[in-house]
Amino acid sequence: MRIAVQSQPFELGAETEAFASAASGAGAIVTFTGIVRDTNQRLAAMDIEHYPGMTEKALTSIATEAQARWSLSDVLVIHRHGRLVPGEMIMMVATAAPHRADAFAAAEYLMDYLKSRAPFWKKEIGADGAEWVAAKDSDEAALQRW
Amino acid sequence: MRIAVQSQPFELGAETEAFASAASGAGAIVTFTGIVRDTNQRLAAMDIEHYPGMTEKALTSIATEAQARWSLSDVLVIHRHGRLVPGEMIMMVATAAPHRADAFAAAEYLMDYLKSRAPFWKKEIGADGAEWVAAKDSDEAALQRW
Amino acid sequence: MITVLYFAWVRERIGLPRETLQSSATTVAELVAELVAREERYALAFADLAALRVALDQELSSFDAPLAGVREVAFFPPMTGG
Amino acid sequence: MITVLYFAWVRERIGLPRETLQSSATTVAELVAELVAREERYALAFADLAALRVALDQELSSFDAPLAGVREVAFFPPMTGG
Repeated sequence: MRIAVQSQPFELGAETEAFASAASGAGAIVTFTGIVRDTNQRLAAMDIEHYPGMTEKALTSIATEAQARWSLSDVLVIHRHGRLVPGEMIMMVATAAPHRADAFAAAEYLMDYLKSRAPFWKKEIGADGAEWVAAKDSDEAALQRW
Repeated sequence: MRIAVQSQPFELGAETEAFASAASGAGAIVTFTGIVRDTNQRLAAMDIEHYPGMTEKALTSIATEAQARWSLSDVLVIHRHGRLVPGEMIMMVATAAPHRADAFAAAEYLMDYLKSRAPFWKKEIGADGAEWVAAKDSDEAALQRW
Repeated sequence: MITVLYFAWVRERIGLPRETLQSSATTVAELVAELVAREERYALAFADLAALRVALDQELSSFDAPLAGVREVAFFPPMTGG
Repeated sequence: MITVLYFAWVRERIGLPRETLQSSATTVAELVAELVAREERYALAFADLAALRVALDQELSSFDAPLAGVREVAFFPPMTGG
């Protein structure tokens, strides 16, 4: 398992390749990558605040729970903080498992919990001011399927 | 959309990076990669036979259906045929979407249909002979959730 | 003339990947009956139709489908890609 | 002495990211009441507890949780990572 919380960019291709190569015995690899999206051409930047210390603990706890629930050979979580611009990658998770159902379920679980239980807060910096992104009811509701 | 049916290996990292970079406007990228797994240390190789012509048509049709069902900015499917050894990557799919639920659902849909509706057949070459992989009831059953 | 293709263990049992033949069959099932009547290896390959799939002109189809206008028929076991 | 951390708009409303204070509060709710009584900016930040989350020593907790033994309390809005 590797959990990385960092301000610098990560290389999606290199991370994915390294993760897959190291996951010996796995038959299935799933990755998820989140990208800063400019929904209305007015987003200048996205500031991501986090809670140093708790962030790593929360991500480790979520990944550990995923490993307890599904048969996984490995888990990777990378999440950036600081200022990002549209098109930049915010975060990625990767799961390796003997079978595809486990790899998919664990990746979706990681994302659902990471969204609502890891201490990150997004602020959108736009042309007409800055605004904290509101948590969505649908994200909280997504936890109930697990 | 890109559909590739090929005997040569593909570079997971480079394909993933290129797919994500090209998917402008997407907020979520999901990839799935299938790897030849040697479950009991007795698998020497995996032969993958396919139906040239129909394979490309079937994969295109599955990807087109996924694009009709979910809001996707792009879809990639790469599937190898010929002889592979344990640890080699068999195939990958990638989906790009504005939101993560669509990217995940479409990737799982692509995998479920690709497994049971694209004309590929696997033969395991082992120390004590060769055997065609039997289709699993669970793979056919997986289609019923869509 | 119709082209018939065989894949995976169907190909191995029949001993060839494709053949072109003249048939008066009007459905897939009739074509199968003609083939089965030809030689033991065909009978062996088509012994359990539930274990087989058929594609007509590269589209999955069924054994009771008509053959009118069809140029390519393929027989194979359930797919195991991915 | 207890360390109190504020994040996101809670931090902005209160105007500082952290402070260390002496408190006789035995629960999170009591600590919030002490803070709210101090200054308007605290009252503003804690106006709607349903819109807030609390972590005790870096574990998510609840407003009725006891503070005995806790060294670090953090207040913040619902998380929006991913």
